[in-house]
Amino acid sequence: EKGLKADMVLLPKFLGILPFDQANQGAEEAHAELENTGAFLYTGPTPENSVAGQIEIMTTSASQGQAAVMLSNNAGDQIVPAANAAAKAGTKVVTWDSPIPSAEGEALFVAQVDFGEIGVVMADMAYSILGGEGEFATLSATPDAANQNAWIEAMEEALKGEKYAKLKHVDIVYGDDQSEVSYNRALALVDKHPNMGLIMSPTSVGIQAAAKAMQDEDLCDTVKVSGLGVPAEMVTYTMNGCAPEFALWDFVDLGYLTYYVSYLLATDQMKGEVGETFDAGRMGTFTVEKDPTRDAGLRVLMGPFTVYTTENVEAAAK
Amino acid sequence: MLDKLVNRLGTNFVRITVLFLVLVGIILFFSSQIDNYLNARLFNRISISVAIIALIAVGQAMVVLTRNIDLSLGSIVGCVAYFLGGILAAHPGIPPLLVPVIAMLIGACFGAINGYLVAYLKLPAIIVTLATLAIFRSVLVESSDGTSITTASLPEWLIEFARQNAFVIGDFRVRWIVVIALLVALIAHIYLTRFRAGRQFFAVGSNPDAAEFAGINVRRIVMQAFLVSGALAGLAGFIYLARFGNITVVAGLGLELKSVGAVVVGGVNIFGGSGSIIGVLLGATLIDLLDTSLVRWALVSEFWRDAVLGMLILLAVAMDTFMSRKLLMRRNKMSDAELDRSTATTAVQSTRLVADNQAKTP
Amino acid sequence: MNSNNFSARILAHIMSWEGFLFTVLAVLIVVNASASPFFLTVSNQINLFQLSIEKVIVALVMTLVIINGEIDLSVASIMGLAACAFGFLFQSGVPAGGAVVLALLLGGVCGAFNAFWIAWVGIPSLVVTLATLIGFRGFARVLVEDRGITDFPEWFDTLGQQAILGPIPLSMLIFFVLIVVCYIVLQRSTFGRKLYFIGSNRDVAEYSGVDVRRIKGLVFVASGFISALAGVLFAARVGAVRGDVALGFELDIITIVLLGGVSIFGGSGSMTGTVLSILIVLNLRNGMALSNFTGHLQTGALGILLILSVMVPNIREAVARLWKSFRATPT
Amino acid sequence: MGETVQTPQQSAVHEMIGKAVLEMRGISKAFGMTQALDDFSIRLQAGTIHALVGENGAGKSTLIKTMTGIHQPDSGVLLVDGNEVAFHTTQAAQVLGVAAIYQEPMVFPDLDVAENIFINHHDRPAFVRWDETYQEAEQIVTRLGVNLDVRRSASGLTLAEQQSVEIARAISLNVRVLIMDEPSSSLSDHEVKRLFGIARALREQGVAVLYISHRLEEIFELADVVTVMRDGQHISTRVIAEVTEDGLVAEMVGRDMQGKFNRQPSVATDHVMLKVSNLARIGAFRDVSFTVQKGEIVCFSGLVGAGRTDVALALFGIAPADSGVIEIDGKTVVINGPQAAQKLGIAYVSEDRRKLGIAMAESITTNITLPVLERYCNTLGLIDKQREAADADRFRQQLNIKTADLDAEVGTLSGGNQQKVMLAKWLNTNPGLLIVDEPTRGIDIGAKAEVHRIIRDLAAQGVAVILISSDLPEVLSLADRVLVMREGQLVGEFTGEQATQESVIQMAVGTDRQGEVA
Ligand SMILES: Nc1ncnc2c1ncn2[C@@H]1O[C@H](COP(=O)(O)OP(=O)(O)OP(=O)(O)O)[C@@H](O)[C@H]1O
Ligand SMILES: Nc1ncnc2c1ncn2[C@@H]1O[C@H](COP(=O)(O)OP(=O)(O)OP(=O)(O)O)[C@@H](O)[C@H]1O
Ligand SMILES: [Mg+2]
Ligand SMILES: [Mg+2]
Repeated sequence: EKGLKADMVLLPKFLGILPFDQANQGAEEAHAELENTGAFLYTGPTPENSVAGQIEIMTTSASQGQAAVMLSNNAGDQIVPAANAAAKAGTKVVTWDSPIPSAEGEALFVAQVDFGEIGVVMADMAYSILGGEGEFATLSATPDAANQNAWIEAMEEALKGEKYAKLKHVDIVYGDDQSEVSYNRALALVDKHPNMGLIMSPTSVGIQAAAKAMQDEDLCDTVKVSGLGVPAEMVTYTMNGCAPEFALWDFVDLGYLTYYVSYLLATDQMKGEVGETFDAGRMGTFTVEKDPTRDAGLRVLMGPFTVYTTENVEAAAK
Repeated sequence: MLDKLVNRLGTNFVRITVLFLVLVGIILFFSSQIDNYLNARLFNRISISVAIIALIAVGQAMVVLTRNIDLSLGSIVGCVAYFLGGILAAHPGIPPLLVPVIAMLIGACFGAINGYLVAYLKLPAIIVTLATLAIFRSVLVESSDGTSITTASLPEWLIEFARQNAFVIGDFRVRWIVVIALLVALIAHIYLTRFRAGRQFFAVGSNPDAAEFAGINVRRIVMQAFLVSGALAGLAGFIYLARFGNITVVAGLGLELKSVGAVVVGGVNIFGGSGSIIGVLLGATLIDLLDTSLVRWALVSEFWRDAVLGMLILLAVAMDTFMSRKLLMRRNKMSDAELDRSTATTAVQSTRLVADNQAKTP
Repeated sequence: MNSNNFSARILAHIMSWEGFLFTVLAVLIVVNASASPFFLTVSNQINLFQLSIEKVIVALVMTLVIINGEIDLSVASIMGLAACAFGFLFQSGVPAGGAVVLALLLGGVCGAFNAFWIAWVGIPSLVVTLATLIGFRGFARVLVEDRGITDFPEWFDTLGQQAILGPIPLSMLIFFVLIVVCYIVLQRSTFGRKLYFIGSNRDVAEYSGVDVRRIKGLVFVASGFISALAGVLFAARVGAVRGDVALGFELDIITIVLLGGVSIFGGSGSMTGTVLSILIVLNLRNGMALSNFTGHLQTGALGILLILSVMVPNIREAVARLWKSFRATPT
Repeated sequence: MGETVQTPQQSAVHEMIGKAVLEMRGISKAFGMTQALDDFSIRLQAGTIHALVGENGAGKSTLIKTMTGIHQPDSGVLLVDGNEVAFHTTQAAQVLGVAAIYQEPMVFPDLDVAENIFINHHDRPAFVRWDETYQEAEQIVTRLGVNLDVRRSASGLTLAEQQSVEIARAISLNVRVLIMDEPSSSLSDHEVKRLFGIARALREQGVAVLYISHRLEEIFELADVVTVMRDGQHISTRVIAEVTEDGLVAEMVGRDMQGKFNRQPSVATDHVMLKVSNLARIGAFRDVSFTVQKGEIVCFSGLVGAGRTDVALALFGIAPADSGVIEIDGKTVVINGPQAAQKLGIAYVSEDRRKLGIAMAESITTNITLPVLERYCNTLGLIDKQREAADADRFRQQLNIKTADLDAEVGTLSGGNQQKVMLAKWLNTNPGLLIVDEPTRGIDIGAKAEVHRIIRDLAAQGVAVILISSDLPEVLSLADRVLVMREGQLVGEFTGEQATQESVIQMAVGTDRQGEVA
């Protein structure tokens, strides 16, 4: 049912990077579509103050009596007390992109894709790029980035499989989601592992910086780059062969779906229980399920996964 | 003999030699730890990654020499990189040679704001730039509303420029970026050592009151310092844009502390009045070398890097302090106590004099 | 004439640093109260403190450090290290109580480490603490690597999150007690007096038989210890630790102190100033957050306020000049 | 008595010397409550040495700071060559050839001596040629007759050495008006003589010299014209021939001073307070042995840089000796720091007021109580501010420190009053052995006499006093014994009666340097 009133907040890890901006577009779209008479607010902390900032915004949202907070959690379990307080105050906390590990205080988690699946996809991309055999290393965001850690773990899990026996995951370094650090780390990896054929970077900043670095050093034919990236940022490198394959889900859709779920929860049109199904506008019907990737917590699985190559990247970049 | 030499070439020479020795020591150490470490590739890597921080550090040094500090540099680099990117995306047609000029102009504008507040309104630099660090960054974020500059949107020549070599000797590739940085450093060095106007930077930092009394235009000098550091940050922003292509609002975050680090490790007195550009270059190189080498060092895990880095920086500074003290003592034939006396005196005096100025201003 | 003098005195009062801060604070509170219905609620007033309680606690000791003519950039890293040390010890089986004690001690040790290089070796504190800013954070990272540690005992989380005295939680209580302690130390004790003298002229203090090294040392140990305390309180408040606990807090903390009118060159400043500026910062942040101005807008506003505050003398001068000319012109 | 007293002789002077290079008319300047300058007028003529005298706080330094653009006057006009000018910066003054040597030496510790001299010479090319710079610096320094390595960095120069650098800077500019604010205060006799030589030379070149000093004998030796000021007001301007010392003093203090420098009988007891044997510190002094009795005043005389301060610093534990024995009250003691020294009842009044003496930014009271703070603690261990204030006030009266407010920053006091505050601070420790280093440097006759009185009283109370002074009349009037140092060694000893200016200087300079003195 449309047109009900629910003030809602979309709270990304921090402001200023493309994926979150796209999620905002999706949410805006849903906001208009659902004719929510309440206010919709896209607000976030500064990158250097992300954790404290998210906690602060969560807390103030509670005292403001917001109906729902849509959180891409960057604070790990440090957000739990604030989230619990919000829940107690009647604010629905819906996480997207990155969940609350312990799931405490969280109504449910809108998962872009199955985290286990991400691991497999990354392993597969490595497999195909390296031709089934060779060394590769990972360039992650910060050591504390919960979902990057989860995905890398999932990937290593996947790598145990027969198929990947000849793939060697030699190293993990962190680029702190900053261009220059990631760039230098990528080069350091090249020097450190002369036989490395691929840098896998499950973060949009990292993959782009790594690709740029390989390109600038004319290493693209010896060291490929792959991981999770935004087509608009990666298109050049995919076309010139530095990053032949990379994957991502659609952040606009993620924002859209998240808004839908949150709206339904906030307006009590949905309880948020296992097995509950609901209909999310243009994206069709979804089911609430128990989150298999965490000990506790519910999730709505969005999917699917798009793997971008020379074929489809240009279209997506538009 | 040594005394004569030291005496002739002065404190800076002492500092620089010491730093250089430390640097060599580190290189030797790592080449014993990491196989195929000491080669042209190392040079290429370090030279490029130092280029940006070196530019900023030179600017920072100019400011610190006048007993001020510029903590807003990181934000300036970010702003320039971002806005320049925006401009280029909008008007790809701008003649390449004009672009760095524009960058420096934008940077200089930011510098002018700091300079005006510090030099003419006599506000303490550390407070002003701490504030502008935040203000400039928020200007960037608010004006960008979260969107980022992507490589695709930039003119081809810019991306190319970042990877063009000025010249190549064997495996040693010298990028234009590096040449620019070195040129800037050279100019700054000559200006500071050979021109009276440059020497007055030292005078002002050494004893502002005396500078005032001696008829030096302190305000102009301080203003100059901030303009230069702003402009150089702008240039750095240009290179940053060319090099990393994709610019988010976090661009340049933390560069201010890095630059201060390079400057102090480079033996510039944080209370102003003494230091040298060569030292600053060495300082910047030293930190960058440590950082990258530690990533490659198998013995320390990823998680140990910063711990080791911090301690090594401290050691480098400590060694520098010790050795230059000893050499200084031989030079002035002073006893330890006396040296402490004179050095301590000047250091304290410097801070106090400034404090006095603050008191006198109203 | 008489009335002129009177209003002139009022003016002078408003234009003193504390006066300025106080006026700003008053205005802020009024604006906030009228802007948001939630502002004056007890829970919000508590939140207002709780959300940055660790920062403001450290700001109190930082005041001593800066008056002493030094600076400590490593406080946030010590907070992080202490929190992580606590988490690490707890995870490796040390009972939480013991872990807390050890973490605090570690903080003291970090402070002593800074003190050694600064007071005994004689390297400028800006340089030393810049290095330990990196180093201590690094050790925090070594301890927890990429893990997040949580599930602390009930009592620990409760101490951090529940009220223990009326509506007031432990950390706030500590904060208030510390204000009193620091005030007495600074304004009334010989230690504080010597602090000021070292800050305004180290040599004179030394020639007057003040044990400069000892006092500088003590100040940094205190700074380390309190930072550690703040770090542990943070862990208790958020019920979890990670390598990035309190990352980048140092600038906020220093900003608060400087806004309070403590001279960065040492020798002058007061506890009153710092407390006022703490209240201003907290109210500003909270007020802006309630009106949905978050992130950079907040820090930007703080930046502007900081510049304004150091312009007080200039402003006063200008106003005084206006005043003169105004009185000079016969009406 | 606001404006100039126009005596016929004086106008004669003007005829004789010609028109004013620099003139001030009705200048007033106030700092908050204190009216530093009050409708003050003065004319400086080319080729004249014009002396300016007045008590501490009379406004002398303020006057010259307004002449050189550091302070702007509240009212009044400034004329150069008869044209009205306003100096908003010191450059402006320099461009018109007005340069000054300030009371507190102002050098750049990080630059070497040569640069300190040439740092702001706009007539020189913008591009620095080092060898040239050093050569010219050498020339100037030798012209001054001081031996200073021009390549040496200015940090660690003694006050005197700093002073020389400043003079060099001033004369290296082609000045038309040179102002010297108590230049001799940190110089020892034969250096003062050199300074006079320079001043006279400049006069021959037609420079107008304004010379400020508290040492009247210098005025009479050097000056052509003398202006007296009091409380910021102009009292009189006369040709030197027409004034007498007592007359000047009377005008300065507004009353006539009796019995200044006449010796008093020694009150020394035979109880040895301090016994030093073979004290030495490498690079500073060696085999220094002497004793000081309770109630005795022992003066250390010698040239600047002779090592007197270093001996004092060794006794006070700042820069402890490498070898030798120190006995206090017959007990051998180790003094490794000021705290230790204080416990033994030793007090050291530094020669370097601004750097080492008192904290300019702190209040008078707190400065006075600093060394003995613990004494003011109440039962709670907190400072009892009333008791502090009471003591501070006691010293204000005892030493008559000129200030309205004891909580004012010491920095706002005039040089002389600052000196008194520093003295008060150490008297407050009730020392058994008082070491005073150049205690009357830069303080006026009245204050000087008071300081001397205080020192005598202390001696009378049985305090052992070591007085380091470059002011011979002072030494001769106070000393029970005079010890002379040269190049870090004790070279001789006189009893107070034996000692004469000549004999002491002879010994201080050493035969090899006699040539220069004469
Ligand atoms: N910066 C200042 N702020 C406030 N008061 C000042 C300042 N400078 C000087 N004064 C006051 O002005 C008066 C004149 O001081 P000034 O230094 O000119 O005296 P002086 O004649 O040079 O004394 P001395 O012979 O001791 O140097 C003194 O009462 C002093 O307290
Ligand atoms: N304040 C100071 N700072 C640094 N070095 C000093 C200082 N005072 C003295 N020295 C050093 O000690 C040496 C001896 O000077 P000292 O002051 O002991 O002689 P002095 O006879 O006391 O001369 P003065 O008349 O200056 O007191 C000087 O050559 C100088 O190098
Ligand atoms: Mg004076
Ligand atoms: Mg001396």
